Amino acid sequence: MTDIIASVLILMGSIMTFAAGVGILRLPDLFTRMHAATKVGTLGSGLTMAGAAVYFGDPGIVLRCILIIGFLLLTAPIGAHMIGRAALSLKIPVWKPKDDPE
Amino acid sequence: MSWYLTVPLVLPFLTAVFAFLTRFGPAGRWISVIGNVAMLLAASMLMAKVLDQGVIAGQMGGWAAPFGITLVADYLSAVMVVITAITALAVSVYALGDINDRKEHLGYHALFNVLIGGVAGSFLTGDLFNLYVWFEVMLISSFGLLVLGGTKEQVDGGVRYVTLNLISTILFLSGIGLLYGMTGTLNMADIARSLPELENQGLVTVIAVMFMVAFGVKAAVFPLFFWLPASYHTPAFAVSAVFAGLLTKVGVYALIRMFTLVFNADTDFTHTILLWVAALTMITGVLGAAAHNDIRKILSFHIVSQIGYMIMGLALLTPLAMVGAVFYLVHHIIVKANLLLITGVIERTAGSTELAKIGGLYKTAPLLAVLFFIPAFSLAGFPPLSGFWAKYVLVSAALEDNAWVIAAVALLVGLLTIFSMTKIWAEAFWKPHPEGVDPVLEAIDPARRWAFLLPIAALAMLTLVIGFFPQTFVAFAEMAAAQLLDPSDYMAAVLGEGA
Amino acid sequence: MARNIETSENRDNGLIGLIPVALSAALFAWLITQANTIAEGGAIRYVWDWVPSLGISMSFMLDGLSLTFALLISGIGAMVFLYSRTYLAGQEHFNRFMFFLTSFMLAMLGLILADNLITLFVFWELTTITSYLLIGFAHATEKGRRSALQALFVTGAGALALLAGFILLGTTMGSFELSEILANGDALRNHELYVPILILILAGAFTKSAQFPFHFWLPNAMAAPTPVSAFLHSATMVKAGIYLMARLHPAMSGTDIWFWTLTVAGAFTAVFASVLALRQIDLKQSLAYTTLMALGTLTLFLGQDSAYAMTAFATFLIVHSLYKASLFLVVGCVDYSAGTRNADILGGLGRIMPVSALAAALAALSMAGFPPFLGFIGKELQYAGILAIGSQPFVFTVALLLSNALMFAVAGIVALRPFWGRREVELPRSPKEVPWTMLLGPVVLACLGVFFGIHPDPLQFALVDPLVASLLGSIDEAKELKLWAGVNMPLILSIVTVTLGAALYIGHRGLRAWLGRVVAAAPNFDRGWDRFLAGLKGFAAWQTRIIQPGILRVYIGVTFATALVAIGGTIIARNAWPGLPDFQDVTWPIIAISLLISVGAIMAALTSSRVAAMAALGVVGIGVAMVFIVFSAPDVAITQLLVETLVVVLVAVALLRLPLLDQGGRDHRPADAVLALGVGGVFTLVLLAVLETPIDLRLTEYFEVTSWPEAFGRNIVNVILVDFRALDTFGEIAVVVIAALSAYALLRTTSERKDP
Amino acid sequence: MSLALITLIMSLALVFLGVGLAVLRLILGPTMPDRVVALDKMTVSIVAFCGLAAIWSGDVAFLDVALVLALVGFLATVALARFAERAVIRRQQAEEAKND
Amino acid sequence: MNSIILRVGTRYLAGILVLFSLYMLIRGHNEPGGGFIGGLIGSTSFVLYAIACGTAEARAALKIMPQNIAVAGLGIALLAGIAAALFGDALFTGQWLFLNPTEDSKGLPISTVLIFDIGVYLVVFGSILSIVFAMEEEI
Amino acid sequence: MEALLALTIGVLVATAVYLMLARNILRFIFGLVLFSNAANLTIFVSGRVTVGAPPLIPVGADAPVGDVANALPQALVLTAIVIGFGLFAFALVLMFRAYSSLGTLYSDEMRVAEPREGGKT
Repeated sequence: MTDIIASVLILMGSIMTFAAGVGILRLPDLFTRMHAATKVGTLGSGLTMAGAAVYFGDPGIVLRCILIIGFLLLTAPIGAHMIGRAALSLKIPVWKPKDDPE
Repeated sequence: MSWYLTVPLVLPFLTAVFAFLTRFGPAGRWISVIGNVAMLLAASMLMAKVLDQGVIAGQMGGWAAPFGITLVADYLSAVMVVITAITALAVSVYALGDINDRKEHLGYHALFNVLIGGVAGSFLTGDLFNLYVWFEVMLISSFGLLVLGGTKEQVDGGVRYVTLNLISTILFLSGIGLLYGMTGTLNMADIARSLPELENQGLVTVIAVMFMVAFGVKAAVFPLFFWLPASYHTPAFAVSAVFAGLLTKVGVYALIRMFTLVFNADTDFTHTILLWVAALTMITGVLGAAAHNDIRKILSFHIVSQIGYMIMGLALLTPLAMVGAVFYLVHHIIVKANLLLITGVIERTAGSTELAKIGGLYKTAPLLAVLFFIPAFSLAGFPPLSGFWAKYVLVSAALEDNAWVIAAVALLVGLLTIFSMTKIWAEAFWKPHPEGVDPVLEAIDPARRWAFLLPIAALAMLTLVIGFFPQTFVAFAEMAAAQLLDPSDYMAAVLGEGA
Repeated sequence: MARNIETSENRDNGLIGLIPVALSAALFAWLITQANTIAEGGAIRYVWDWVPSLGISMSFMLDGLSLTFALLISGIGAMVFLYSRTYLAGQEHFNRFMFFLTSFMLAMLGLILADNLITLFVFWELTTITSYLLIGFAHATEKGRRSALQALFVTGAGALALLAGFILLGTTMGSFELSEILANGDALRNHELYVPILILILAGAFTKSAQFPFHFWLPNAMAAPTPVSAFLHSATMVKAGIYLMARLHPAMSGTDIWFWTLTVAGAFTAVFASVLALRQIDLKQSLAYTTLMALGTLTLFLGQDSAYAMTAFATFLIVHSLYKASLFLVVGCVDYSAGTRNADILGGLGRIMPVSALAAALAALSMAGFPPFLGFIGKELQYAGILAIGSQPFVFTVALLLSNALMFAVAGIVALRPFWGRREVELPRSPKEVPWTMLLGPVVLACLGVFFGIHPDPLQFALVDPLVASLLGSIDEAKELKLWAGVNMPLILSIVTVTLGAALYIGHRGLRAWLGRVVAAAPNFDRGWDRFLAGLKGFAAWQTRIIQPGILRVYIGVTFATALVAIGGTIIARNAWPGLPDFQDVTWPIIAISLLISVGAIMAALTSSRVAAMAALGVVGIGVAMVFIVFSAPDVAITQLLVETLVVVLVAVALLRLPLLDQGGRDHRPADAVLALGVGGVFTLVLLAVLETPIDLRLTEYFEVTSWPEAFGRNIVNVILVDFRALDTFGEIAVVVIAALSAYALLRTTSERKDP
Repeated sequence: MSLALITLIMSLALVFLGVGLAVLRLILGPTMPDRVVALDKMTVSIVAFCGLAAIWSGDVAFLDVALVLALVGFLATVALARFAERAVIRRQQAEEAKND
Repeated sequence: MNSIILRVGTRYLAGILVLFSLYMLIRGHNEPGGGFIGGLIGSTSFVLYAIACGTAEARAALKIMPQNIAVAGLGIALLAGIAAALFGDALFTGQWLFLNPTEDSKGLPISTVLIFDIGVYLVVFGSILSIVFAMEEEI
Repeated sequence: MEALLALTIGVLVATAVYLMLARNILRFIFGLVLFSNAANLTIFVSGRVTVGAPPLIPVGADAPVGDVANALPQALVLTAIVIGFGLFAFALVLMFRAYSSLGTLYSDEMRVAEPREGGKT
């Protein structure tokens, strides 16, 4: 039973990770891509970790997985926030691709 | 027993730690001097022990070889450690005058002593990866010392020095990895034991050549020496003295160690390459010296040239040639370090190291003239100074081995060495000062003067002693050479009698 | 010699100046006491094991040959020291000068007394160094420095050849002891290495003794003060080469190559030098060239092995030393007193300086070879010797005749012109007779020439016989020295010499002008030296520009190219190719990771955006970390990721102050790509080959079984780090600390900001 | 082949594909923050990868890698983002200085 | 850096990172971790702090000059190695003391090896911070 | 497995060398990072690789259970990574300093330590 739950969680997580990849490639501008990367990506990794926690079932490991998810949730927004600020100050326009400021 | 080996290695690091933590007071520099005195004592005790017992090995952490790290001292290692301690002491005394407070606050003494520790570690270790680590210790502290002061020249020289040395380091590291992949061990004696059992001996030669390139950069041989003349003239004099004396010699030591102990199978191939390298190194180095007109640049190129002599000894691989290589190694460290120390005094009295801008030292600073004369003519190989014996032994080894070309090259390079030493002598000492000043030693603050002159005089004295009474040293070099050519004692001491 | 006579007059340098005089006089006296022993065929040896490991001992031997030289050196030395004390009174660095001169004399004595090749060489080089310092006495002038360097370089070059010759000789003969080598001459002459040894040793001897074509340094070395010239260039240093040839004569002579080399070189030098001697205006230069002539003559005789030739050699050696030292000193007196040495200006000094004039006359007569001077005996023997030559005696006789005649003329110029005749031009200084300390030397030496001319017996007994004996092996070989041997061929030749010489003297001014034109057209060795030096420097500068161009990318390129050629070449030479790699066990995640790494690396290499490069490095770092994860190295993976993060942080900080990549111009060349691919390929080849060998895991197995029971740790990697290989880790943290300190120091030294 | 294994392989493939797509974005750019985002996404994906590796090998040691990465990985993003932001300010300052 | 989100986040994260680094240090002998990893993680906490609040504040929070921490760490590591001399062993021979040994476990281990690892931690921590701080102050 | 990694290492080395040969010393730094990674991987691969079995000893056992990865190269690589980081940090600072005091990142424009003939710097 746990195996199935774990498998589902892992698969979901992986699909999310993949979706994040698709998003980051396909979405038209930085801000949307950012969302795909941070939100979906974090969710994907988090789900995978949850799957791992279920798979192992050992309390110590579960704790570890919870910590991982917690840390991801704590740090990912900060990273996203910083990228957003940078994009803002770079005056990257919404929806319109622009030349590399480099 | 193992503490005889450990103390000379550990002391510089302890000294570095304490000197760094007290760097804002006057205590730091004295800790450095005292630490180096102690190191000399420890090195001497190690030497006595080695003379008494032959090769001694100590298993660090109490783990038997080849599992732990083994420190080994045979004659060559022991003498190198002693020479390192002597040089370190001389330079640390010199630094009392040469290094200003600013550099001390930035950690000069820590950098210097760690450098010495790295050098001592390289000489003492019997483990290949450990050798890499000590090389790195040495390298990184030399980086720091080279650019300490941060002038444009230093930074530019530093870029050259750092880039090229990093390349060699990484080659060395990869080589270690590959050797480990072939033998499964890192202990040099153990590698030496297992290499002949390998099927693919051609591959062993390939790895050997890889090490040759890596160490070749460190030792500054042709055509890998660029970093040396590009950077050695830039740092403080105390620093360039210790660089000139010790750093490249560690590369030479590593070459000697690896190509006698480990890669001693395909000598027809490897040592022929070394012989060519030696000849070209000698010639290009000495011509470079002839082309320059700055004392430090001249001396830098001479380092290259003289490395060639040591490699020549190694390349010939006869007992006498090895005697020559060992003798040259020891002689050259003392003399070259001393010459650069003197250059510092020249700069302080006459105002520059560029020959065109200075002069008149012979007239008004006779003591300095004498002190320069001894190492300079020793370097040029005039008898009965130490350099003569070094060159004599090497040339006779070459002639005995019917290696006419290399013997001729060695002699010719000796002649050109005379040429550039007399160039310095004639320009800096004989020629009147272009601005009409009479440079005098008294111009240096009397409190610092003795700090400059004492180590110079001591090293010059050592040169004279080696020159006039070479027997002890030659006999010692013979024992060292015999040990190098027959590593069975070394291997037995490291791996235990059964191995 | 521009000295101020007013300040230097009547000032000598206290008692210190007398120490060398006393020393050399004492040595001379001691040597005299030994003369009897030597004359009876004995020899004195002293041996001290210097470097027994190399078979080198500090051994000395006093026999006929060395005794003669030793007496000349110490005797003339004493005179010269006494002379210098006055001559150089008040000079700057007088004490240094005397020290060098004394050292030189001792070195010279060591050289001729040495009984070991290496000992001999050591002293040989000591004379080179001390003479360098002596010639460079006038070091304030460019010319003085040039002459000193020239002398050092030429003799130094010869010395190195000599060293090689000695080493070969010693190893061939199995001993460096001269007495043993000399006893085995036949073995040497028949050895296959005889010719190389001979060439090398003669190279040393010829340079030291200024034989053609190495002669040019000697006249320049006259830049030294006159006492130095008198000492170095009459009796001592230049004779070192002669001594060496004489010393090795018993072991090496008797072959064709020996004969022809020495005879031809000697004869040519003699004629060549005496022609040039006539050309000189400076008295000292004239003497220098006559010294060359004498050296040539001595060499010529050493080429033979007849008893006549040897006796002639011995006699001429002594004669020459006596009169040449005397003449040099007299020239010094003239210079000291009149302030010039120009032969064209000087004249009529005889009345003012009668004693000098007398000494000059005596010495010059000896030099010219008039009876009853010793010079006459010498010349008679010379002709006797030359007539005894086995082949082509006529050519050599003519050569000798010519040079002797020229010598006669030069003797006239040096001894007559300054003292007799009229002075035509005002002298720089009003001359007067020099103090007795300066006169003693020339007078005594000149008088000895007369004394021995009239009474040759003591000379014969004490010096000539033993000398010839040490050359030929028997005490009875030497021919008798006598003034009158009846009318014979040598006498006739002597008369011809005198006639020709007188003619040359009378016509010497015209001759000189003509010679000037000839010489100007001939190749000039002295200018050749300048060209050689310029060429050497130019070549050095050229090669250094090529090899050390100061461009970092060249250095890096050469370093990599060397690695490529060396390693790749060895693979080919030693046939260390790997077999075809086996990709069967490869799984797709590994392929994916490899692709990731490769893509990241290639992107880093090709991008021209800094951030893209940085991100690409991040990709590589992550990819490598994934390798570590897949292949079960969690510790390493964590470290890799952390380090990667910090790398990015640091680079991101640093880039804020750094410019964009590729500001103008392409950064890479196609050759770079070739080299890069080559190095990468070689790396792969070697690694593949290494991976084919089976690995020995005994270290790891040991760690696995001892990690917990003995080192109390379950993480084997960490146990290795902190316990099994703690010393590595210690060194590693030292690297980290020092990297931090260095970086900090580097950032702070040029910064205006203070330490926080 | 068990269900768990199949899911695992599939998951692994998906994660790799995700990473690959992020790399593509990294190469394509075009702006600096785009690349930073891609790198950030990769870092986060490695956390998932570690989790999968842990399950694959049954060894929890890989979770430690994930733990560290989850905690520290964003630092690179922060540093790069700050760089992007400051670089703009610097360039503006430089231009202003030039115009003055 | 005037970002409130970053600063607030840092306030929590820095503490967590330091604690976590110590945890990694202590458990390093038995599970992934150890002085290097601990030191690296520990240093990131202050790097983050410096990025968020500036180096001046980070230095103030650290109180000791990072170079001194690094060098002291080197000294501690070395002393841990030399301590073996007191027991007559070779350099870096681990000396173990087990507190409260019981039947099934050897007890709480206190060892020179741990002290050595602490030295490593301090070295890595101090070194990285001294470089990063100095670099930060340059721009 | 190892063979593929060997190829990857080859790519890393090639790109590293290519970067190091550039005139811009910042590229050298990037190359240095790649080269270090290549060397680390070389050591790692030389010790042969094992999938999915970290060298840890489970609680209760005296030695690792089953075949585990070779621990020694891992320790070496860890050491090498940290050393490499130290060197990298210093090199970066040096390049940084070189730019701020010499005003260029192009190595052939740095002519202070080895000035051109004629003294132009």
